[in-house]
Amino acid sequence: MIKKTVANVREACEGIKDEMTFMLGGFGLCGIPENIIGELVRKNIQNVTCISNNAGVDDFGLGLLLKKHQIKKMISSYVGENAEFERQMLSGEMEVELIPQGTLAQRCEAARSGIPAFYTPAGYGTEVAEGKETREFHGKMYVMEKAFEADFSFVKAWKGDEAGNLIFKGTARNFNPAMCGAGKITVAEVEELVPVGELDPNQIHIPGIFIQRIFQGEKYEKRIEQLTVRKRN
Amino acid sequence: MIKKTVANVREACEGIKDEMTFMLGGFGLCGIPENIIGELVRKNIQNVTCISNNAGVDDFGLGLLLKKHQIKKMISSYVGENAEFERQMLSGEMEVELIPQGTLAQRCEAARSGIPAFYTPAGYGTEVAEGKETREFHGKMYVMEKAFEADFSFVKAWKGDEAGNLIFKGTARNFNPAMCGAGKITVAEVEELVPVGELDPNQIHIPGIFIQRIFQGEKYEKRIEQLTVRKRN
Amino acid sequence: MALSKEQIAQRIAKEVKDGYYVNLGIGIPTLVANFVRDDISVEFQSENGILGMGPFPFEGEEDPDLINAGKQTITALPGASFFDSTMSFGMIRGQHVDLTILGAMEVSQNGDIANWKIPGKMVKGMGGAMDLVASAENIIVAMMHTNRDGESKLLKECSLPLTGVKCVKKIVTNLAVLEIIDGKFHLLERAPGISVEEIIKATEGDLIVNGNIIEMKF
Amino acid sequence: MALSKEQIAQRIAKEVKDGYYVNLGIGIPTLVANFVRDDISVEFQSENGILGMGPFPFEGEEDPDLINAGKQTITALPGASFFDSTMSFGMIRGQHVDLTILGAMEVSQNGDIANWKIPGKMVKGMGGAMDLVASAENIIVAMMHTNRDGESKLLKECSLPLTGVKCVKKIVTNLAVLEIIDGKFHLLERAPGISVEEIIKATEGDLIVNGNIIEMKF
Repeated sequence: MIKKTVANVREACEGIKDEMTFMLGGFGLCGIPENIIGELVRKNIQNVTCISNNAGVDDFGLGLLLKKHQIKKMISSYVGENAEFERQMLSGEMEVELIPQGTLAQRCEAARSGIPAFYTPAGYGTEVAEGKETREFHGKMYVMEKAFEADFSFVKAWKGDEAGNLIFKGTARNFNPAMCGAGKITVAEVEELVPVGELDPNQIHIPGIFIQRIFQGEKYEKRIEQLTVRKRN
Repeated sequence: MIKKTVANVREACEGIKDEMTFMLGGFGLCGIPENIIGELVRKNIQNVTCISNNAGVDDFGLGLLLKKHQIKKMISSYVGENAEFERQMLSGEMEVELIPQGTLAQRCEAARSGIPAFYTPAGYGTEVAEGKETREFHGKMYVMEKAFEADFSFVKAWKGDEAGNLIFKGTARNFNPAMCGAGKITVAEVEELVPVGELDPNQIHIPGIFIQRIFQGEKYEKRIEQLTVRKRN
Repeated sequence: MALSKEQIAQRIAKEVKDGYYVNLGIGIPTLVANFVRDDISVEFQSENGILGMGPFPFEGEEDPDLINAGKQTITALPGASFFDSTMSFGMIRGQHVDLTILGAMEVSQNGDIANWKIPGKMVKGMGGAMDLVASAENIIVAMMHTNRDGESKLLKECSLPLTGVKCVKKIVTNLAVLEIIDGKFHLLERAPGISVEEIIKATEGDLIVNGNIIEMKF
Repeated sequence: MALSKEQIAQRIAKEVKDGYYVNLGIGIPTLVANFVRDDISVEFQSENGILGMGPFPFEGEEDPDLINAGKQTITALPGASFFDSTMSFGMIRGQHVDLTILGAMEVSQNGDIANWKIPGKMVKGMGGAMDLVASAENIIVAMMHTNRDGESKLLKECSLPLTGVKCVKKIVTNLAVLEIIDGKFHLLERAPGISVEEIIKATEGDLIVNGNIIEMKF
């Protein structure tokens, strides 16, 4: 068994530098690598490009990096719910590339899987397809999309073991699996790090081969963005 | 919940016809849809095209269809271990298209996922790439491969529920997940069909949306192709 | 009287058939779930990674790891499954989802839709909408017939950046139910008390009115 | 004396480094697992869908649902994981597997390899070999230096249908260890008791011999 454990978030983030490109898992605030984001803020890394479906909220998630103007460019599918983001984007302080959500996921998985490019119908005939090759298959038009290139993938899982094997929970899974192995180095933070042998090999969502460093996060706030409930009658 | 259960293998295979294209899961004899194959033999469907990594052995798996000359064309990556197969292929009685194993898997998953084509390095510079488009990305050459088209996907899982959700076991998983949803109709046979709610939604390998019909196989021989053991000392 | 948002949702719910997997967009589409007949089997997919989405949780039972694509806390019904974004959009692009219901800022008579960007003003992003409209065979748009200034949102051509081209099949607005056939809007039903003339006036695109247009009943 | 198959495997095992994920082909490569130092951490991947492959099961403990790519019954070590063929070849194409060891019928001096077909005679198929050789950065070929008729299998150009082009980096045969650099074979080591002249004679392709060639020790 090849051990992937590191002591803490500082060790996990060794080697990150200004101007790098990061992939970050999560959908809204669900399943985001909270502890790693905290470390990126603390280290005050500058001019980074972030590939992440969303950009957090003003005071949580990637919003924390935004507030400190650490982000040069965002590649996302949806950036609502963040006033500071909209301000920096509309003023031109930050570059933003908006792409379809399925394309975002597939470009991550393609990077992980050695597929340099693929065709998708998403965005054909829209500004998303401008400057991209398009092509007909079976009478329908498609856009050629390329695998992402990133220096680090930062993901968050529910449980993990020392071999780097990961299990996600509920809809906190989202973009995290596709990003595992998609960056040059993948760092996983988990809520619970268990000894090797405790996870059922049948139930592992992401095998440890895709993970270079793993650690148990110090704490998880897991903030809820839109609390919606039913009354008991 | 949308119910996918059918009573038995006969009902599960309704609508299959001569000249159709089938995808069949399994690697060697591991994880093959045994009961469905039995039904294909019984119904004596003729001139079918089979997309399957292997072709069984002389008296089990797809070998049973071969023996009855039901197969017009095989699309596979490896067809050793089957003397009758080699005979029909070399004599020209059966058409055979051999393709790289990873390409086989990805062409299934592409069909499931609405990706009409993708690029892979596998087979570049070999006869597999003849007549196919090739292209350079980042200084390396790739071959464009297209999604398969099939009438039926036949897969075998370990457990399944009435909603069509599937869980596979060990290396019997192999090509089965990629084929789910890749044919126009996907039929799953399972060793154990459980009531809805019994499977942990976090551990489902293939969601029921990809499955049109599911049934519990009458019996499973699960033959071992190469028994290799250690002596206890 | 023009339909309320709930009534638009209620009308769209009639299009949901037994055995359908349905993806509901944010806003009015989300409300459709409340009106689907309970004698048919339907499963809701949310593109962030759940099939078999249930109602909102009871107070105190919310789980931060269980949300829908609108980031709302939800529940999972028996038979539900979780999956990653890649598989989720595989379902969508691969046309395994039977019906997509989403909102729009503009729709054109050839089925183009715009709902993700107002240049220089509002840029929230397309989320999963571009994948959904480019892939789904069966798309229903839920929208207001006109904007706040009374201008039609059913146009000859969209003025805003497109989300997808030639993809919308059916539209349910606060005034009418319309179908798009051969590059024209076709009026199918009108809201209670709304005249065909009012609908013609509120529609900038070419509108075909054939025979007697039935009035919706609630 | 020329190396036995076990010795070829033993020599290749020295190339396996701490922290490597390794894919072993059928035949001699499978034997490599038996010779890897036990003070380093190595995981074996089998492309049918397991990482963390262990030794053969004890008699009576074999599981038909647990085999390797050679269809042999195996075991899974603690920390193992199972996955489907798509993910497995994602690992391979995405270069997450550090070392690939496989057999060959022919290798050419520019690194081409042929190992899947003898036209009109033997057509078993390429299995996962084309994906492996097209993707891996680090490929070692285990093979006999000559065929049964004594003809060299290390050629200027392959005569059989190719499995991959310009991909082989290192070759361990029953006679020698060779590296391919700039379109030529380079002799690195010779089998015990085998002379450089014998290796030159058994090699049809261009062979560079630089300085003193060390003799392998076992």
